[in-house]
Amino acid sequence: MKIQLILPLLIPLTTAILSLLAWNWSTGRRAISVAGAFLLLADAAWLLATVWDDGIQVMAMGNWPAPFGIVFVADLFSAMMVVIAGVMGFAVAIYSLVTMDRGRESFGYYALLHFLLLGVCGAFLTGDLFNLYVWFEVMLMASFVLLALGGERPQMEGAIKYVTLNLISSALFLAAVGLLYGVAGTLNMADLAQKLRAPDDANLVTTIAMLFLVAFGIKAGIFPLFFWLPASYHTPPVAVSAIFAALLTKVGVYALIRVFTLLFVQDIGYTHTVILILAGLTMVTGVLGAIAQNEFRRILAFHIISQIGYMIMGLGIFTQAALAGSIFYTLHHIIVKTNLFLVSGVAHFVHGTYDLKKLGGLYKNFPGLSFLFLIPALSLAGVPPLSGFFGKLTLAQAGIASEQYVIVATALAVGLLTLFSMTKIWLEAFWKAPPQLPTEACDAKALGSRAAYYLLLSPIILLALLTLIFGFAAEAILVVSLRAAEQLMNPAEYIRAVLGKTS
Amino acid sequence: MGLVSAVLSGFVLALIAPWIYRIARGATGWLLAIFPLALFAYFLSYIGAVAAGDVVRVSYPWVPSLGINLSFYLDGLSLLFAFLITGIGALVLIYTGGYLKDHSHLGRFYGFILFFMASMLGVVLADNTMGLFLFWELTSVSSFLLIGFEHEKESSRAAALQALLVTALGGMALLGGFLLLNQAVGSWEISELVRQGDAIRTHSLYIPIVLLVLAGAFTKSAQFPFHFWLPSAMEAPTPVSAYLHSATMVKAGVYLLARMTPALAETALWTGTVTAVGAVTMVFGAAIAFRQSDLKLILAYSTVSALGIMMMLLGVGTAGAVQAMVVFLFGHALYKGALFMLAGAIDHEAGTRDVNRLAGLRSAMPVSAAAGLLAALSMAAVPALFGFYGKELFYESLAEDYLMPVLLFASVLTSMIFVAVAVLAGIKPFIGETTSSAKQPHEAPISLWLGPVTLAATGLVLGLWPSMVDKSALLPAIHAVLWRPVFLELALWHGLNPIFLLSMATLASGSGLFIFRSRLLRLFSWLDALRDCGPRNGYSLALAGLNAAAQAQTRVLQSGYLRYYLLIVVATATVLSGYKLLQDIESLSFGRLFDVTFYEAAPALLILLAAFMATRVRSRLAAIAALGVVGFSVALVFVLFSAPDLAMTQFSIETLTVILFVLVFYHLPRFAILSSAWTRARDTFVALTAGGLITAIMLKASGVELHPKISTYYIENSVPLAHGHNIVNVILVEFRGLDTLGEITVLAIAAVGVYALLKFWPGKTETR
Amino acid sequence: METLLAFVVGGLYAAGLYMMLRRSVLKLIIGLGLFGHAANLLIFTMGGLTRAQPPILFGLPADAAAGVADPLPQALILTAIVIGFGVQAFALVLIRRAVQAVGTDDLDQMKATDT
Amino acid sequence: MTSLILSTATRFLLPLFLLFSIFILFRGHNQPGGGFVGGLIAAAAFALHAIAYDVKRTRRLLGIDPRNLSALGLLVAMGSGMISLFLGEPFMTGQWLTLSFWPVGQLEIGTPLFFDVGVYLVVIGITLTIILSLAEE
Repeated sequence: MKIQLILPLLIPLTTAILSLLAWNWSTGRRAISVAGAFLLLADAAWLLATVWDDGIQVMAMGNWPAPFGIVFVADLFSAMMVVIAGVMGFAVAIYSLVTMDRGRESFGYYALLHFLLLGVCGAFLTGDLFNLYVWFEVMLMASFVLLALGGERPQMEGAIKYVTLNLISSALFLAAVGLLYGVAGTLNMADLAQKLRAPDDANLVTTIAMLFLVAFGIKAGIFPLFFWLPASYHTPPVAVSAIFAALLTKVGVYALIRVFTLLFVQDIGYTHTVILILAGLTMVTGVLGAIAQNEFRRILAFHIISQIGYMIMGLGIFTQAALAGSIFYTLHHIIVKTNLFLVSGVAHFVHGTYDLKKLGGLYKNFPGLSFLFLIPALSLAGVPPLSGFFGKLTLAQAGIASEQYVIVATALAVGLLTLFSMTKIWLEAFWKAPPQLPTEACDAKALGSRAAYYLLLSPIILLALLTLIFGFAAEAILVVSLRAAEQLMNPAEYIRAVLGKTS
Repeated sequence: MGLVSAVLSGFVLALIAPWIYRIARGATGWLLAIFPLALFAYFLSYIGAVAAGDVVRVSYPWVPSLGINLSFYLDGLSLLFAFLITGIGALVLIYTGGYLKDHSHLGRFYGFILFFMASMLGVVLADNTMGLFLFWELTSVSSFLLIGFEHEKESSRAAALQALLVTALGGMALLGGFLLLNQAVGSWEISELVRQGDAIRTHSLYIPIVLLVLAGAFTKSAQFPFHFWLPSAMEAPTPVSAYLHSATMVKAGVYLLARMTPALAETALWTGTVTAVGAVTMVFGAAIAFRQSDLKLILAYSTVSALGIMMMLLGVGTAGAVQAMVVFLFGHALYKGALFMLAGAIDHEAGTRDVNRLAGLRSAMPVSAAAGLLAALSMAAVPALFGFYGKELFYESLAEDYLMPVLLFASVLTSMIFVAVAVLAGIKPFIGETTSSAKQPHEAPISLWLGPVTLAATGLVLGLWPSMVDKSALLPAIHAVLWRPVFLELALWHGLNPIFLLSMATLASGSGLFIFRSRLLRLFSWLDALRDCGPRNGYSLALAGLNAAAQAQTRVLQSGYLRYYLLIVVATATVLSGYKLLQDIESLSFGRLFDVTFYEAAPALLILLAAFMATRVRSRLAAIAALGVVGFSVALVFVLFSAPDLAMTQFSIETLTVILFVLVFYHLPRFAILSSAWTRARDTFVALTAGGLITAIMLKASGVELHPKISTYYIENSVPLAHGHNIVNVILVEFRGLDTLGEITVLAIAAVGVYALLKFWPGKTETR
Repeated sequence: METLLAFVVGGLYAAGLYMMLRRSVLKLIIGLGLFGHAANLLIFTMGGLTRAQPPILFGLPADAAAGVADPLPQALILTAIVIGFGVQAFALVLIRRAVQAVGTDDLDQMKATDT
Repeated sequence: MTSLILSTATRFLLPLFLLFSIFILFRGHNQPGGGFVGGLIAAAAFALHAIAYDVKRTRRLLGIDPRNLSALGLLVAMGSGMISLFLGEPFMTGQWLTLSFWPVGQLEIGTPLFFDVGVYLVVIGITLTIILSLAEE
């Protein structure tokens, strides 16, 4: 029994409960939050190392054997995702110390942050389809509250769309689980994989698979299901935007990859082609949406959509290399996009706005921050040797090897457009002279002390470093991604780990 | 290892350059110049070996999973470029110290320019296409940062963006080309690709490969119609123009095509495209250069033209043409670098770059005047200066093939203009009567004239003794492109052959062009009307079109209307899964429709009725009540079909929900009918289709049971293993206890949310 | 009965969807409620219907145990109901706040956050 | 909103409701019932109290902030599952203790019961949080 497999659940849950109980003790809450986030990260790294060394890890909850009880399964893909969730949780927990206002802190912000991490980690680790639904709901509920916390009007309007569309997704998910249970009589994913491998009625299974595609597609923010994202991501405080950008859509991507490698491979001529087409459309519509924006955070929000296209692209191509590209890309994107949101938050802190028209002068006044922005921005655009380049390269190479030239061309062209909108931010917010000199209140002094400024920068530096590592040491990440993709492409290992005997 | 550190150490130095500047201040340029000079000496140590035909190749695995190595390759071509990069680089660093003296961002500038230098070295030394691409993109990025160096100027930012977008467009194409090359031959290594030339040329991907690689080269080397970014890039400080935008970076495209010649050239596609594009660029650039009056723009367009010449020669691709290309390239780097630096020095001293206003600076700036004279004569290809040889070989190579009279004619025309432009940019500012200017000009400080003087003097010395370089530095470069032994001996005097006569005629008529320049310009002033339909406008239009398309798309998709979002989402789900279901719709099972008693059917029908009512009623209380009826009827169904726990929970939850609904919505107005009849009809249709789909799937699925359900396990083990008789409860707290843990977590979060929403909002100042 | 319930579920989805496509935010949440019921009934139906044999073994002879209703869908629905309740409670209060903040329950007035 | 009949009735009903809720909670393992329904009943009792008197008095009667109650419930539920971890068994493995009350019979006490108690507490906590804060609006 490997305790590190269950700790990604227990640590955030305990942290969240303790933060709730400490509603009257501000310092305590902050300390608990940072400590909890750090422990989660440490445990996630431990888990990844274990999976790398000893293969897929399984824990049967309550000691009830699969498929009857709920199992937690950590293969390399899920372990990597948990690690990245830990990194993000840690970065945002620190960032929140400086940026979060007192009101939100005392109304449960830290508890919600860790509830969110709980849902995310649960979703990554569970090996049971209905249990996945439950963790989705935990994550969603936490995100609903985080989004609405503060009760400002834009938050309310954004939250209504966010909540509604995500509830539609949940309803579809639930219905699809019900249908699948009716057909296959089980909920354990490994068991389902076995039973759906050669179904008598592939069309029915594919029909249900499409419901899953839409349900997870809404969460992942793919075309044409992404509307909730641009409507809401720019409304809450930036730390919330950042953790949303880091993890929410990625859970959808994770679920898509999981079910469309493990469960629904009966009719890849239909399912994965649909996915590939949607991937291309997602890239294009997302990046065009970003080009149309004139606000720092809105540009970033639309770019999430565009980038989701890349993550799905590998799934659509459906080869080991392509999936490895998807995994690599997902990890890279989480780091980079979160970092960009964090930078936008600093810009907001300094100038009190996200509007590119009103921003300016950051390059002159904050050179360090400017270069810290350039790293993730150029990485997002795929400039070598940063992480994004290797992600795109892996995907493009896999696409060409499968002779999917159209999607590869699209991916490369969208990279160019991404560069365009990143330079737009750079030109406006960083290079341009500020429309008016920052008032005393909005000046760097607004950050409180120098120490606070550096504390604010520290997660940005951490993530920028990770971006560099993902670039320069791309091999290490790729090797793990390739191995993870191999596990996904050959589910036998997964099934054996969960169900014991082989099929 | 030497090559690797030669490239990478530049990046390290770039990182610490701002700090060096903080300490060394005014001496920084001199200090930093030691670095490229050391590299220059380092490369010099290879010259013998390379001339003897050796190549140096080092390779370290970098991303072996993708087959990407950090591999570098030094042959004659790389070496020639390395000399230019490090040699001119040293001069530019010194020049920068004078030109941008006391600029507040000078430290960053040094960093950027060193960053560029290292990237450019990487481009010419890389043996791996991905390595080449990596450095290629880094030169674009550093060029972006340098063009936009005066970043508070709108025009600088626009120029930087333009240069970046155009070169990145090419970069994207180039990446595509390299990917296809790898697909075709299975290697990223250039040294391998050039060996596989025949396989590539016959591969089915050859045409896209060539077009993509050419697109990369043409954008980088400012070929028509992508040339426009280069003149715009003159927004950059002059050291940048001299270094990146004339001597080195813009030659990267030429370098690339030269490098890829053994792999890709010698097909009609290649020859035709490269020659044609080069020739058009050559004439076009020269013609526009002639019309300019800004010193830097004159030089920029003449650079475009010169790049066109090099491209055209590569396209022609004969031994003579390649010889001419290499010699011309070398000569061009010398004189154009000098002229650019001089332009900066003149601007610095006289306060203007307008050639019409500049005159008579020779007495104030004698050293610069001498350098200007030498550089201009070299550009005009006057014998005894190095520029002369490039031109001679250029004419010769075109003349040796009598099928190219058009090209030769165009070349002579271009060369004439070169003469005129050379005089205009390098000589005219120094001669004639001093004009009154805002500033009293002085000789520039040594840092500003050292560069041009060195380059111009080199042009003179090598012009007199070309044997110093022809076999040692130029011939190996030619060999690297041609892959076959050729002979090169540059001599000042070839005898009175037709080519020499043509050169002299060019000089004479070019001087004429200079003398009659203003009259000619007036004569052709009607051409100004064409200015607004060039590729630059294509760029603006494309950008505007992109923005407009983006706006339009976003307005349509991200409309803000939640109901449209819902419609799209539901329609997507319906279409995607309905498509598959329709493929065997006949197998729906209606079998158990009549297997129903009245008291079972009653709650079912009640549900339908209440749901229908909910959509019809106009009072909110009635709607809530209808929802409640649905809930209670569902509970009844649970009762009827053996689910007492469910029924109990459903009853209590439903009660609670209705109470909450009433509490929350007590004060809301009646529903108004807000949508038109058409909208309602459409929504009804969509809703019924989606509902029908779910029904159809259920009907189909209820006829299918592929596997026995796993529930028997729970029924059998509930009592003995889990100590409970209520199996549902046992599942909830034991078999699937984790679900329940998640479930109560959701509840707890919901409570936090409700509490926060009720107690904490902008209207409410009280916290906690 | 399964067939009948299939139509009931489809009808519930249709009604819920129609409600959500209206402009009133209150109708939206009623629609969501109908969706929740529909999903629960769907799972219930798909699990197979059993009459008058609840999965409670208390005092049941051993041989009768095999015929009891499938307890697993019931457990799933129970979880779903409770989660749905939590979500709905939150959504209700959210909508109340939104209506207060915007001053109307018309969803078309709540599109300032999109472009 | 204070009606004498209601408040008097509540005074008797409240303990009855609570007892009944606990009965439902513990019977859940064998009969319809369980932590969830039990918690709802208990919450209903306090809600009734709030209607009969006022929210402030109910909060005082509770003695503990309902938000803390739900957090505690979560802690209990999670903790009951963690016991097995310390014994080297997977999370939430049921640990059973058979207590013999001779001659009355045996009582089986297991961690799942504590889990259900956690559910019970959470449900009381959240229901009261929602209802009481809505009532305070």
